[in-house]
Amino acid sequence: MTVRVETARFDPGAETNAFLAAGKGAGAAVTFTGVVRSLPDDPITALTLECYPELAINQLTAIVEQATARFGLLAATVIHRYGTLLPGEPIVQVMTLSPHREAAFRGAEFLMDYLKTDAPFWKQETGPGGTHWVEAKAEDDVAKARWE
Amino acid sequence: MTVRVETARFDPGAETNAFLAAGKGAGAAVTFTGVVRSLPDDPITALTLECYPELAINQLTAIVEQATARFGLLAATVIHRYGTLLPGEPIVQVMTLSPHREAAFRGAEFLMDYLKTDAPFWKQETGPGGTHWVEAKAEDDVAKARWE
Amino acid sequence: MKILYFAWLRERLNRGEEEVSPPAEVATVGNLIDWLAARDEAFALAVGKRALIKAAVDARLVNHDAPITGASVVALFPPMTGG
Amino acid sequence: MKILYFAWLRERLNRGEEEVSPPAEVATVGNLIDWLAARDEAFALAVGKRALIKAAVDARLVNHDAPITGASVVALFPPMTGG
Repeated sequence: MTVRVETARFDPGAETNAFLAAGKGAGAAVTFTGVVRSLPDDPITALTLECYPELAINQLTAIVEQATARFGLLAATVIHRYGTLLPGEPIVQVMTLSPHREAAFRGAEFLMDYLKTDAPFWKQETGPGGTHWVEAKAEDDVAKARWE
Repeated sequence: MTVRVETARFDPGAETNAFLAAGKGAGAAVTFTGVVRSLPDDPITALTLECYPELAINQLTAIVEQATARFGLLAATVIHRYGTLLPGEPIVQVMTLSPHREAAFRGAEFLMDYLKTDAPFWKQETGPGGTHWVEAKAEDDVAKARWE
Repeated sequence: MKILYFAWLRERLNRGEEEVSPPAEVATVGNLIDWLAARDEAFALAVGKRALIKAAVDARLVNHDAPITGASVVALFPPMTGG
Repeated sequence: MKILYFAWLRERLNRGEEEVSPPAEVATVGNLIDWLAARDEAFALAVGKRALIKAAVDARLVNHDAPITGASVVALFPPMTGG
């Protein structure tokens, strides 16, 4: 079980390989990678994430423990960056390992849904129109509620 | 959209990085990696996959096209090996890319569920007790049926 | 017409492929399996329960009622276990 | 007691943290927000709708009815938007 909250850019593939190497004997691994998005009709030049690191570590650790117990995961890792990121850079990566694909998928989705609403990060987008705080989405609360 | 059916070992992390690099502007990527499993109470020394490559390419291409249309994926890749593999080696990797995590997760699960029952690969396990063909699992038909 | 066999069906038959020339009234995959089984008791035994056998005609997955007329390659195999 | 502010609450207040010494009857997170708002109109304006403000006491996420007695650090912030 690993939780990392950091500013440095990470290498998504290298993280997946390290995670797989540590999980010998398991059959199914799911990696979710969230990347800074810049769409043609909603372009951004930078994404800045503010963070309360101490609370983030506590919250992410609790979420990972919950997912591990609930889905019987053999391993789970969450990496979440903060600071100023450019389009295409990875923001977040969640990895789960299980003997069975169903548990690996469910575990990764659960982690992402909880992390969206319960981890203390705040996004600020910078684009041609200036800088604004990203508003919390009601759909993220809905996504989380389905696990309750 | 990429489909590869091959005997050579692939590098899961390098595949994910290449997939992410090609998908600039997208927000959510899911990678599923299936690895040769060897459990303490059911150890195996090798897994041999037989394949009908021509049909595999046709079937996987059709499944990827279906997933891309159904979940609005920006990109999807399936890599499936055959031949003799050792415990810990990757067998299969499915990658999906979407602006939204929900579609990326659903797409990857759909691909795995269809691939399990509809792609012409046959597994043979070698362990202390000899070699035997893996039987098709009813639960894989159930997993596929939920998308219908 | 070439027939391909895979996995335990290939092993039981002790061959991965063969050339056959079924008569014109053997029009579907199901007809072909019946014809092969009638021709050869070992084949009937190897196939076992018909419903378990899957088929492809010219590298397209099909049901037992699919036509085989004009096909170059018919493949017969057990349920698939990839992934 | 140290108070931390994050995101748009930090920006509106123009400070990331401050030291405060609320009286003993300020016993919960909700009491603290009321007390800060009563003390300073700018704070009341910045906070806006109370229900939107989340809180942590000593780096544990809590509800507004959570006690703050004996706490070293209380954090106040808008809904989280990570991931």
